[in-house]
Amino acid sequence: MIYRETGTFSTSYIEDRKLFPIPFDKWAMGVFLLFMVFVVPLIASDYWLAAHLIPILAYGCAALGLNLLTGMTGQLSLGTAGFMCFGAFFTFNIMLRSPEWMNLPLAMVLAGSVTGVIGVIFGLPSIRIKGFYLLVSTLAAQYFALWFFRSYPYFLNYATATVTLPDHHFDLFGIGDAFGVDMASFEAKYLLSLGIVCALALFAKNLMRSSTGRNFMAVRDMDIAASVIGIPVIRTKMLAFFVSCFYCGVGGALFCYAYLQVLGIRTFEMNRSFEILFMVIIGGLGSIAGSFYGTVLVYEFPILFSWAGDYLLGGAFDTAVVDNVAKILYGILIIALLIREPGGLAALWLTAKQKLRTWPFPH
Amino acid sequence: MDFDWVFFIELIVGGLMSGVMYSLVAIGFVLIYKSSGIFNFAQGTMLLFAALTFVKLTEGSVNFWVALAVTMATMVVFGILVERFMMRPLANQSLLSLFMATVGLAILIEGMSQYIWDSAIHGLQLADFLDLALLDPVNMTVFVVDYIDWLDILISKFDVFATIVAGTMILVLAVFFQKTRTGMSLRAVSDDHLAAMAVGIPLSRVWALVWAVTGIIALIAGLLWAERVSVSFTLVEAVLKALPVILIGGLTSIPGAIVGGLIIGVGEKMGEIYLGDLMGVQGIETWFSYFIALVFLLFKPSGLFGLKAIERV
Amino acid sequence: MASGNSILQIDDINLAFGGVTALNGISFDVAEGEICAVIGPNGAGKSSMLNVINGVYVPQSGRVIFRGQDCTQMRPRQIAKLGMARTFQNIGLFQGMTVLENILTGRSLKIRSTWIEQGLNIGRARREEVENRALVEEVIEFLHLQSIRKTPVGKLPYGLQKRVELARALVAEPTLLLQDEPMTGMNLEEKKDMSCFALEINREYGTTIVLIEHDMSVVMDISDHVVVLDYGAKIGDGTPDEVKNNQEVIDAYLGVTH
Amino acid sequence: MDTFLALLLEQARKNPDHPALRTKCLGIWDTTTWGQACDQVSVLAQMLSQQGVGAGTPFGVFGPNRTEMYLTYLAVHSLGGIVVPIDSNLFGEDLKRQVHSSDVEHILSFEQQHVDALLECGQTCVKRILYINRRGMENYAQPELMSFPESLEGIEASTAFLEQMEGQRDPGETATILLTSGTGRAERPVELSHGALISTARSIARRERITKKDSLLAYLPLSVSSDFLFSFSLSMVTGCTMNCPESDDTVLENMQEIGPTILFGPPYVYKYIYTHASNRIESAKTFDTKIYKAALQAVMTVASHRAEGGKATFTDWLRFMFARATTFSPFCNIYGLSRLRLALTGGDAISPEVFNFFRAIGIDLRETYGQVEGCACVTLQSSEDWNSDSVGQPLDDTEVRIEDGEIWFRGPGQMKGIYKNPEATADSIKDGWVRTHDAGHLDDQGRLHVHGQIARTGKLGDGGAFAPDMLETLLRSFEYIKQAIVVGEGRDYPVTIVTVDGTITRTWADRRSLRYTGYADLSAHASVQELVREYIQTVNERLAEDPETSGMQLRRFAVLNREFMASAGEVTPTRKVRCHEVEEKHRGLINALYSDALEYTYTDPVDEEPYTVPLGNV
Repeated sequence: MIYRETGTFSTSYIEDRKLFPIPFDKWAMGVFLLFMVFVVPLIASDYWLAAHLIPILAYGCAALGLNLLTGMTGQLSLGTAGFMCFGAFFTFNIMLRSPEWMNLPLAMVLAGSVTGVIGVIFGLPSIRIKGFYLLVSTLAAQYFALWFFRSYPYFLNYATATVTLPDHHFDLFGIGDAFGVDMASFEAKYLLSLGIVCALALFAKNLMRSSTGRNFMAVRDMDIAASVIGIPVIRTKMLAFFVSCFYCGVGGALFCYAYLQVLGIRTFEMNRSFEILFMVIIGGLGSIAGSFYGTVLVYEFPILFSWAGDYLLGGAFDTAVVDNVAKILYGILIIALLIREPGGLAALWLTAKQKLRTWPFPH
Repeated sequence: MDFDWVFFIELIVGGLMSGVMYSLVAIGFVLIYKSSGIFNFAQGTMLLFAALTFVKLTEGSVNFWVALAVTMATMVVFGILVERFMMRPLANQSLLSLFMATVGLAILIEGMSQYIWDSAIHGLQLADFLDLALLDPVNMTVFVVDYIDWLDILISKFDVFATIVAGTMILVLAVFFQKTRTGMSLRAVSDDHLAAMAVGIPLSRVWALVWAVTGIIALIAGLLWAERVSVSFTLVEAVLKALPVILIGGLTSIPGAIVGGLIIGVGEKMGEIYLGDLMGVQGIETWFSYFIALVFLLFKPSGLFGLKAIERV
Repeated sequence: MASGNSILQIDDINLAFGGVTALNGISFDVAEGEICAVIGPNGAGKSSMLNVINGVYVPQSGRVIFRGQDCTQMRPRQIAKLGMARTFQNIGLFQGMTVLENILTGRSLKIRSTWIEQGLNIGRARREEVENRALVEEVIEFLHLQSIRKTPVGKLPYGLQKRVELARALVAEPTLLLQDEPMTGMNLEEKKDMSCFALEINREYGTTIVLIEHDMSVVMDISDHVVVLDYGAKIGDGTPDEVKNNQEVIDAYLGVTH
Repeated sequence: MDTFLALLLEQARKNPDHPALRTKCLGIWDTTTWGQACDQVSVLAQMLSQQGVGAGTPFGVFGPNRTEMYLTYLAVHSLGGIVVPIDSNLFGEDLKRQVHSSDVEHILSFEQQHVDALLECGQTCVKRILYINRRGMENYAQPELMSFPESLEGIEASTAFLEQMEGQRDPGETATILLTSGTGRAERPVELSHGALISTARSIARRERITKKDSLLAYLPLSVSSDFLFSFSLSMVTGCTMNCPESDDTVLENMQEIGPTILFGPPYVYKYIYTHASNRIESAKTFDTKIYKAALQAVMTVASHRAEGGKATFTDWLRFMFARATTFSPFCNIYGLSRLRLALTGGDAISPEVFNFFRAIGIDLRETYGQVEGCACVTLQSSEDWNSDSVGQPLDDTEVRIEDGEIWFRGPGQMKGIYKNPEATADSIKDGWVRTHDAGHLDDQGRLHVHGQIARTGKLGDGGAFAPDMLETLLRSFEYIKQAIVVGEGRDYPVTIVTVDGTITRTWADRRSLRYTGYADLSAHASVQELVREYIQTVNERLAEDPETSGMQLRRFAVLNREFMASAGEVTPTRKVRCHEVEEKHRGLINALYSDALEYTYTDPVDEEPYTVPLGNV
């Protein structure tokens, strides 16, 4: 009864290309966004913003990036954290070394673009190398990034290990002073991240429903056929790398600026790449919304689990045990999910929705 | 300055040795990839698991051989379980999701091994066992670093030992593949699952077998690695190290794995010392091996020994 | 309606995989606006021939001349740019997409807007999407695909998938259309439809069609010109009737099939 | 002034920006407002008058339901011409007959297929063929051919032209010539005037308060009188929107998109939805099926209460509301019935099961009785009437009377006569009353009950009563039986030929994992025979209850190797079985049924294939 589709028809191709063909979806999305923008900052405590919402947004951005590359274009990557690293460091350096008028979003875009270019460089081998062989290239990116910033302390402003990010970096065109708002407050950071992530998600969505997106998927599904019908396979791959790494870069920047508030190399170790890979797998390869579902689950799962552990067993176990059990369940979850539904959470959600739409009928 | 030849040769030998270590890990990969086209990411954690199990057993003052036997048994059981609960249900799914599954498996094992045993770092005095187990009769400790006069270089006997082990293992496997019936069917499976099933090869059994064998290899590799880098999470990284090795070798060939191992081993050392000096930075070896691999792959996209597929449309 | 001047010249093509010879000195011409059928028993090298023509394989020797240009060494994409489209023997559709999306990919050569415009969904990008959609819809109507527009291609029966693939080739507005066994695995009715489509396309858009068919009977009545291959060699070339009465063909080809 | 032209101008004046027509074309609903419609019609009209279409010219319209087609109706009307809609699937002799029967000179066809069909007819009275779709028409040189779009080039829209034309129009003019469905008797071309159609449409609109806000789906073949009335005339009178589906195989889909508020469908449409739904449910998980069954139970109980005029208990009522909210409102959504406020059926008897089902799930389904002779609608059921056996009261100013069992009617909606056939006209219009050739009776509330065609209601050999139509309706109400004819006139006992519903029987068979190659094979399958036999037995039991009907029990049956087909002339465009055709075609089979043979082998004229039809005893 929720999905009332009767009487929804389009009288032009523009209309037929709407983001949300079913009115209900449109309303749901609208309400959700309004809630996120206006209600959440008011009701959410700093803890919630700082420890849940902001990191989820940051991760989500990177996950989306990886999904564009692996899910949409079928190019496997283990270098996500590496690219995030580039993004974060460049943003910091741009903010640090550029004049007053420079501001964070712009810096992120610039840094993201640079990261994108680096991504393209590491993506070049994909011209000749296919499938798992490509892992080597992305891994190279991962380790190269870490090594690079470790060996050139210049980029860390000659700090040891980490630098704390100064608050004045957050000020946008002096809005802060003008209205006496604390732009470094969690609310501000949250809204900033939300804005950026929403914009990027929308961009990705548009991209995927236009010819570029179709080219991505074509290359993923059958690259010979793609080249035969005149899709520039190489360019498409490179573009995928660029866009993906742009997103990862921005994600990295958000991760440091909005979430950790410190910049350091150890943030972007190999296992971060895996974390994000899981987010994408669990969320659903090839689904934009899925990237975020996955992020929420993967990020919240250990927290919930340890919380449940403490709550139920009154801290009977030490954290190490809980972590390990979490890991075990986690591994099982992934395998189970792949067996039950290779499409991930996104696919599960779609089947559920389909069920709603066709109820009382099976199909 | 004049070129230090001895040092150079030592470097090469050392490189070769670590190459052997890599190939030890790599073989496990190749085995599974050959038989089921799966890129088994869990290899590293399997190493860890095996080594850890063994260590804890021996720490529990179990006799060396018993411990070894028990661990082997464990790995076999493990292999069977994996086949039953992971491979079979995933039988006809995309290679990507199979790969993902192994990644999941990796976490599972990691968590498990650290849950069952603890996550502390263990040193493994394999040496002691080896001494009293097999080398006392000859009365010498493995770890005496020997001086080979005709080459006048220093060389670690343990590396030699490792090399021997690796060599024998490769031989065994080669024989296994070429001669035994199971081995043959295994190769058949790798070539074409459906066809193999059609001629009545029990796919599931073959896979179970492969995973079991891989488990055993993991054990051996694990022990040898553990000797150099203590038994801890770093073992998992060994896999990532082995990655370029396999890829150079070309995923499907065991000799490939060996050659790849040697190339990377040597290349890394060379890069570290000479290129490092050139650039005036340390630690390039963290990524240098991948670059070597890349260079090779750019010229031979499916590895040195990998089979080139003709694209039929 | 075959006019004299030839649009495609195959000149002494030799192709081998490793030691195995797939094509052995094949040469034939395809006249502008004709329907040319390349027939032959399985393993006669028909598909290889097609792959050579549109650049998937590069022959060891010989030349392929399309609209006066030597495209032997060109990549498939460049050849597609010259106005050649094709369908595949075992369907080359993008399984992850819907019918509509699949057909739209056929337009990608004509896209002018940049990815940024598309991402922002502004101006040119928006316009192009609409234009292409309109054009695609024409073809959808032509091939009667209205009822399956939004179904994922994976869910479709074989016959329909073939039709979708044809649609995808058509929206590229090719001057030469290659069809690789368009009718295999179809029932008689579907085969009839398929050959009707071939004829209509040829008449409507004046598209030259080179189609490969394993089963001789189907193509004989729709093609103006038949080339017969066997074991990588050309054993017959001419009008359907000539070929039908060519003794060698009867022995080699019919001998094999019956 | 009651002419369609007048109505058009009025609509264009009153609500120029309200959508008049929508056609799904190239994937989107291409919409025409009343204003645009008016302009386009003026253009068309000028073009047609140049072509020599004038007052009284019969103008053929041959193609699918599309905006252009309906606009052409209006253009022809504005010139005083006569619209002759032709079923888009006609070809060969049938087409020729129709063209000749109302000597069409100009014809608007849609695409190549139609043009070919016309040309194949060889020498006809057609002087000019317009075609809309240019595709494939390049190499046609015939002089009579002309491209519709090209012919319109350079003509200015002028409402003035239409207004001037309006002056010359008169409600008495013939608006259209429609063929009678030809069940029972041979088809005859019936002349209907503007006045008749409009007043009929008006009185329906008045009764059901139909406004311009409504929207309806025009999916029945143009040649069907109910399309002319319930789609075209109704929207002209009320200004509501008429929607034309994209193609025959997307009707359901398009219906969901549009969500019409008013729908006319012959019984087969409702039966289709009914069986289709139950079929889909069958394939669901047992749990879901249970829920559905329960919900159905809930609504049905209340429905039956209503039918008997009783009151439902409160709990029943609660369960009823719940079931509707949770199960049947989604159900309606899936079949695009959510916005439906008036569902009409007619042209044939609808089986009680189907009728009750739709009433129960909250669709206001009404039966109508009508004939081409009476603009397709003479009586209309009221929504209080929960019983499917009556077809309701006559429309305003329309009277119905029964003369020795036959139904006669008189009113503003009656026909002008049979085209160019005074005798036939005289025969069917006696001192102002039109005969229907149908038997029936009026009940105390003045509701009409139809028994079937006079020609078919007769006596069995033993002189017992025999009402084949009633029997057929009973048989058809079994979801597996798609069509049925019963013969027995003057024989000792009635027998029947039935056809089973392909899709649903297949699923049934697959669930029982029966092995069969195709429809023919399946229909001859022992267990299908058993299925049908069992049902016929239940029918017989029902008949046995009433001494009136106990004599009509069926003794033997045959399940035909294929469904009755329009292309074989066995069913009308609205899928009503043409009994006499079928009886002629299957004479041999019927005789076999009256012998004691257990099977009958013959060569089916449709595909020249030999088939063996098993003959069952009940």
